[in-house]
Amino acid sequence: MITLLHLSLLLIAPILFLGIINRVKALWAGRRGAPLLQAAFEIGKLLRKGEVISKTTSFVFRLSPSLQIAAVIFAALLMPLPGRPALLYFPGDFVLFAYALGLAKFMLVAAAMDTGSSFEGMGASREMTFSTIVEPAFFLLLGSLALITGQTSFTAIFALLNYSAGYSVLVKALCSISLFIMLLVEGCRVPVDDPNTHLELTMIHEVMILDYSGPDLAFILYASSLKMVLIATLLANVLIPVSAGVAGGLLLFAGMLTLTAIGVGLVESLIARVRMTHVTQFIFLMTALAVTTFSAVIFFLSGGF
Amino acid sequence: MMRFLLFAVPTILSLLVLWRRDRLVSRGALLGVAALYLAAATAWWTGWDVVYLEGRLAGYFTIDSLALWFFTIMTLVFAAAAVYSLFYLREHEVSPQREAGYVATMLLFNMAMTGVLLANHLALLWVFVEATTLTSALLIYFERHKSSLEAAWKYIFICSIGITLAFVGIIILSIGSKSIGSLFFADLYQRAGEINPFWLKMAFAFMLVGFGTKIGVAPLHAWLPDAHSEAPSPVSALLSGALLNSTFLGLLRFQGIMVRAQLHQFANFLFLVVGFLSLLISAAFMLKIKNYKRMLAYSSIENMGILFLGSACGRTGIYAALLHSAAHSLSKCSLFLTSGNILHLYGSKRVEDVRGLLQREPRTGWIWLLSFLAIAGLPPFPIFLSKFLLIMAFFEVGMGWLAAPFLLFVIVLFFGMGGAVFRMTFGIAPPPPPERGEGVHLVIAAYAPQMLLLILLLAIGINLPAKVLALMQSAAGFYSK
Amino acid sequence: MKLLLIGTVLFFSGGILELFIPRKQSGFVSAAAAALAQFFILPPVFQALTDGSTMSVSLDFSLPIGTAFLRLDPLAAFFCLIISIGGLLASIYSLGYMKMYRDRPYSLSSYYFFLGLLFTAMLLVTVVQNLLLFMIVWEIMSLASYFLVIFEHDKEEVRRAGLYYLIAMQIGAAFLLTAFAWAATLTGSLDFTALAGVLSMPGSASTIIFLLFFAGFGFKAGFLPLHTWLPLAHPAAPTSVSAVMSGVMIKTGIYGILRIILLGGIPHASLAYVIFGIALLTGIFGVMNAIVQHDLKKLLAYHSIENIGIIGIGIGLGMLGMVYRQEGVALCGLLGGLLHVFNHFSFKSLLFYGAGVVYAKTHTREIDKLGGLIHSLPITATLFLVGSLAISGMPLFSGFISEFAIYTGLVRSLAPGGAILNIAVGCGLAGLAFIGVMAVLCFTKVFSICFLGLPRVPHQEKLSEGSALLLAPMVALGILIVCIGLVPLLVLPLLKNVVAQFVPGIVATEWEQMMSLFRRLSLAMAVLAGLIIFFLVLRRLLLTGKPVRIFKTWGCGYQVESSRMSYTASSFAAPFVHLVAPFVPREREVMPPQGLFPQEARYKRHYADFIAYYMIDPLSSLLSRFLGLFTWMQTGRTQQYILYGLVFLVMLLVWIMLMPS
Amino acid sequence: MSGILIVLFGTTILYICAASRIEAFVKTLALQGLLLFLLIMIDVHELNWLNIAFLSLETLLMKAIVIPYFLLRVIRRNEIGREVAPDVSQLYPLQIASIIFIAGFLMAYWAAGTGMVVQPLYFGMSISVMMVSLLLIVRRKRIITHILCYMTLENGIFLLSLSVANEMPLLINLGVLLDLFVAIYLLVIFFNMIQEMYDGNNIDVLTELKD
Repeated sequence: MITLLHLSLLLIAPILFLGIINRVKALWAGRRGAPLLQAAFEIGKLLRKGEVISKTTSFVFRLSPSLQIAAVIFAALLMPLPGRPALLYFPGDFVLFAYALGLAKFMLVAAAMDTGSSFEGMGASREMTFSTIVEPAFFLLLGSLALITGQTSFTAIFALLNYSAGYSVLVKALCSISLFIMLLVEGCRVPVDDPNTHLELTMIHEVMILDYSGPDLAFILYASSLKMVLIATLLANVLIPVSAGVAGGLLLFAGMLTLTAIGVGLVESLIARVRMTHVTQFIFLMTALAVTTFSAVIFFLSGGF
Repeated sequence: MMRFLLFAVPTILSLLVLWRRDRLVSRGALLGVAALYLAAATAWWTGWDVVYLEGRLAGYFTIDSLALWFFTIMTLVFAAAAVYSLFYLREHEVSPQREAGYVATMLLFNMAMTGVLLANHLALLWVFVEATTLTSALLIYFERHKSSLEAAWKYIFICSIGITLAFVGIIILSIGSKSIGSLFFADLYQRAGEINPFWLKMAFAFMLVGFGTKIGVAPLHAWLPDAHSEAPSPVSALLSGALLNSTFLGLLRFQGIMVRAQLHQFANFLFLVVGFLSLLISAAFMLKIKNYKRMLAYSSIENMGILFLGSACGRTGIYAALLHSAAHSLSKCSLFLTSGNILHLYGSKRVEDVRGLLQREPRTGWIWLLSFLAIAGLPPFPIFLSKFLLIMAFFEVGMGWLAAPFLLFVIVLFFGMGGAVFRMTFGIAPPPPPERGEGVHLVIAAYAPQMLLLILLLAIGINLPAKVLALMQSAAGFYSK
Repeated sequence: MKLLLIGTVLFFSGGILELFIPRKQSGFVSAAAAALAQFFILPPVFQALTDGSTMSVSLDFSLPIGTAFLRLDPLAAFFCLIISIGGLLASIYSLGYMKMYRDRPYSLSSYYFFLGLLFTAMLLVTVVQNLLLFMIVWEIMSLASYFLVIFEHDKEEVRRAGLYYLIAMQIGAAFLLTAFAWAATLTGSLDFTALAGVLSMPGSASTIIFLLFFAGFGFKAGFLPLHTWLPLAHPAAPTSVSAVMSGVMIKTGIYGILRIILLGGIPHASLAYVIFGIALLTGIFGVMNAIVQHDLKKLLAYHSIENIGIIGIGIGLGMLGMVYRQEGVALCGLLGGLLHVFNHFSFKSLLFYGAGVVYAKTHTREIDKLGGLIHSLPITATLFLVGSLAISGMPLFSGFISEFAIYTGLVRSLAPGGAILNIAVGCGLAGLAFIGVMAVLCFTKVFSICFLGLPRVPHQEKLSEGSALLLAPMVALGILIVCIGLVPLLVLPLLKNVVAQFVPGIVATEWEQMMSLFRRLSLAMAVLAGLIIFFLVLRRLLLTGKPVRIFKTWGCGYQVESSRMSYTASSFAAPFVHLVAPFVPREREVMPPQGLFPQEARYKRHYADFIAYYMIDPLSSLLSRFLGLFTWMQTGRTQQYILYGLVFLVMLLVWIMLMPS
Repeated sequence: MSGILIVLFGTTILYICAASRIEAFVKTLALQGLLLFLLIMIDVHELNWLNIAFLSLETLLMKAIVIPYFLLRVIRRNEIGREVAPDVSQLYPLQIASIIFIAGFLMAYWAAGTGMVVQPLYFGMSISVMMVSLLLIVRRKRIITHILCYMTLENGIFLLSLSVANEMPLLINLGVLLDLFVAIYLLVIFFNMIQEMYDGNNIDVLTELKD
């Protein structure tokens, strides 16, 4: 029962997450904005449609969306909620988490290149370049968490994280900031990318899926927003104390997701998109934070304070 | 008796050959002497109990295990060269008169080398070394080019001066050893303690310079590339495979005196210096080599250097040096003979004129390649073993760091020589030069000797027969005081 | 053990027989011999792997070799397994691949001869336990591979690459020779068992010897900075040979390092860190250079360097575990390293074979001249995709399993205290992630540019798929990769005894824990696979009865679609290369347009190897300049020659005079 | 008495350094032969008459008469007049030679200190004569001169060998004979082959082979 709740929470979240972000942006811009479930309507519509497929493409193009959504949902299975173990956990599962997302990315890029369009190639190469910076930082973050807690699986790490010593406040702060940056990068939001730009030259994620339509597009839309939700969930896991208990935990979790969504929306409304050449610096910010976190942890553990 | 034959038969036969001037006689004599020497070697191998006969040296010529070792090498090389000479003489349409001269000189040269090996009297050894110079000079000049004359002149002039200095060394030694009053190695070894060390050092210095010139180690090597590259290929094989070794034996015997006089530190130091100098020089020239016969000559310098290094590093070193001398002579002989084939096929000694040997004449190509691998010390060829033993010897005498420069030079040489050999062997062959039509074919005499030598090398390299081992060990025994 | 030797001899005799077989039928005999050899080699190998027994036989050589022991312990058996299977696949693939050389002036018989010789030598390398004999077979292995590399010997660059390779091998052998000779003088014995005593000696000698060994074997394996021969030799060799060299042969270097560790343990704790660090750098360096390459085989060669780095990370981690007495960590590290040895063999061979098919069909290795091949070579493309996913460590494929094991080890070794260790492990985590994601970048690039999109060169659309002989080995490898990826427990038990040799203290529980972890993992894999299938079915259901139109790619307003406009490999890699520019020295040749009506203009750019560019080349030119200082000597003037002697003599005399007697 | 002769012998080589005419060189060689003969007569006692006869034959007959005579004839026939090196001044060799001589004397007396069994003068002088003649070979350009220098080198060695002539005459005879043989051999090669193959007999023609 509770497991079902857990799963459904994670699976519904993406819809609302998008909704909230857009709503926040609309409000900030002084419009009323689309209903919260707008994403659901769109996806439903797409699922009912047929497809247009480029003639240069191969089976890779057709396979890719299903693989992406499968991989991301699989990653979701590895994700614990505050006070709730993940549906599937074992030592080192975060490696699998990261690599499952990597698989999704591999298929996304391959499909984009399959169309032979130069714009999609552009987006693909940028996507890959950025993730070369994000990935090590992510592993360093989880490494430092594992180092504090002495645990090696998401569930255990987050279960213990909040019992450990006072410095974990600092660690948590650093972690959550860099996770938020990661959210922006992986979700292709401002300031890295602008999901509703119309100039292909500056697009990253959107340009890669230009040739998709129908169910495939639906899969991709859902997968990408679920990916954001997963990172947001990590954020929540870092911040929310376990002591809240199961029900409280879940409530706090929902609140936390909403807050993150609002944050994203605010960032999109307040900050301008960075120039493509400066994006890497922005992402390096996350790497720097991760390194700081790790070295701080080591410093503390070897009898710092 | 046999020793007597070894000297008498070549002399008589050479006279006969010069008198008759008939192809058949000459070639018969050549092969006959080769057969005789092989017979002698086998007889000694089988009959003799190979022990180091230090005590029993008697008469002016004796065969101890050290001598037997080098004698065997010389015999093999000579036999190979003799067989190859048949091909050489045939292909160069040599007149019967000159052929007779060639054979006669060859026989005398061989006899002289035998004298160097078997002599156990210092002065006698010296006389025979001089004799080898005089006879081999004629052979170097055999082809009657300007260049061969130049090579012969440099060879004979420089080497004669060297030999003369060696004579000074002998005199100084006899000054220092007046109390002994004999130049028999036996006496010198037994009463080495009585020799005045100062004079002994002096004598050694002169000996080193004198014989070193003949052995062709740096910095006394300068004549060697010319002589070895200008001589007819079988002669080059003899010079490089047999002559260098036999002179080296003389120096080795002299070092025996140094060891017994407790002066081996001094001798070893000089040997190391000379050895590394040779490696350095040959490496320097090997990197920009243009002429493949000169390339072989430089590699001889290198290997002589290795012999010196070995004989400077105690028993294991000597052991390595002996093995190396045999391996080097056989492989180098095969290389020089094969270079004769290549010269015949392409009509040029320049490396860049030779291409696609494997394609043009696979047999020659493979022999050339394998002999190179043999000289470069790749397993399973024996030079690999000797190099390993040498490095062990370095470590045994507590100078392991010497392995670093040694291996460095060895690899540089491998690079230089390998580059040349591979570009000659592989690739697509150019059309044969017009003056020699398509009809270039090699008779069996042109590659059978090399093949046999290579098989022999493989046999040694994979599994040294116990007998050979015993001989080497007893030969190395001269070093222990 | 006798069986194994029989199998070894079979490989060789197959090669020998090939020498007497006409050109048209060449190859079948050696393939048959290889197939037959499996029956002799695999049983003892599996026996050794399963019950951890050690078989040995002694051969009596005369001195200086003396008695030589041939031992087949689990470690040797593991590598024998790879070599033997690799041999079979290679000889089958060669059958199909060498067809294209039939009418060219190359000697196929000698090719097969040296192939057989190579495999014989490699098998012997793993079992020989005598210093000198080991060196002999080791050198024979290098030599045989050299002759295979210069198969197309009429090309200048091939010959140069071959010589470079041979020299590199000689330098490596020189290190080993020195180490062996030193050890032999210290112990007076040539048997491997004597090494244990040497390496466990107190004092610096043991450390130096260990480092000598590492350098010697590192040359073969291709660790930084000894790797420079790999990117030269692999493109030069025929693809079937490159596959063998990078899939199988460089692993003998890994074997050597493992053997030394097994024999002598780790003389000094810092060595573990040294190897760990070098391996990390090797991995990052390899993949970083792979990304900038345009030559398909050169790129794969750099990926071999990367994977050697990953293997090295595993081994280094194992060494750390051994040093700090953490059995679990050592277990994970060694397990990951060994498994990655096997995986790299499988997917790298697969990738090279795929590249071989591409080369055989298109006769080019330039990635930017390929494109859209997936339509003409569907099977090859699919298998290449499998290989790419595996080498990028994507879940569901074998590469992930070994990297997962290493990750687990890294995370487990994180422990409070021991700041140095933690820092090292942190670098390891970040570095391994970096390597992994760069590999993804590189292989999305390779696969997409070569096989997807539009053909860049005319008439690449109508190519015929490779022959069955070419595809069979690839299919086999592909199946192997997926099986290991889904059910790692198929192979892991085979590794138990190998690891147990290194960590005798590995208690059953540790191993059981590990296995249960992998059981969970394969369960997860099953879930993932299930999800994928579910969504594929879902998609099909959704699309049934719906219109699916085939139309041209959305050109963002441009109506002409041409391959000239689509992204190239260079442009795909450009943003990343911009990030790492200082580490990839680039060499340009520019020919700007000239005159009022420029006839032609050219711009060519290629990336040099950092190490070769800044380290190897300067050193070698320095050496040759030093040696050049002596080449004035041979002037041809007799007098000068005599002067040398005179000076030498005078110096000697003066020295003797001044020497205190 | 013998000391004077030895010094005289030394001065001859100094003269050779200075002389530039081949004929003068040859005549000096003859003089050296004579001096060596006298030295034997004076110094060598405890030899049987056979050895004495043999040694004197070599020195007096060969070194002092036959070879010089033969040489002079050939030289006159082929008009080999001067040493061809007008650019090379004869000063330096002379100075260097004298320095070598001083070194030789010093060596002799220093060695005398080490209680050795040979007359020091023999040793020092012969060593210096050897060095000087090697030096001359390096300096001079004509092949014929090289051969002549080689013969002076032999004379120097002969001088040294006289110091042990009493102990091992056989060795001495052997050495001298062989050296003479080599000298003649060289001369033959020179006059028969080099002369006819190369027009000039300057050593510089023999520098084709090089790297």
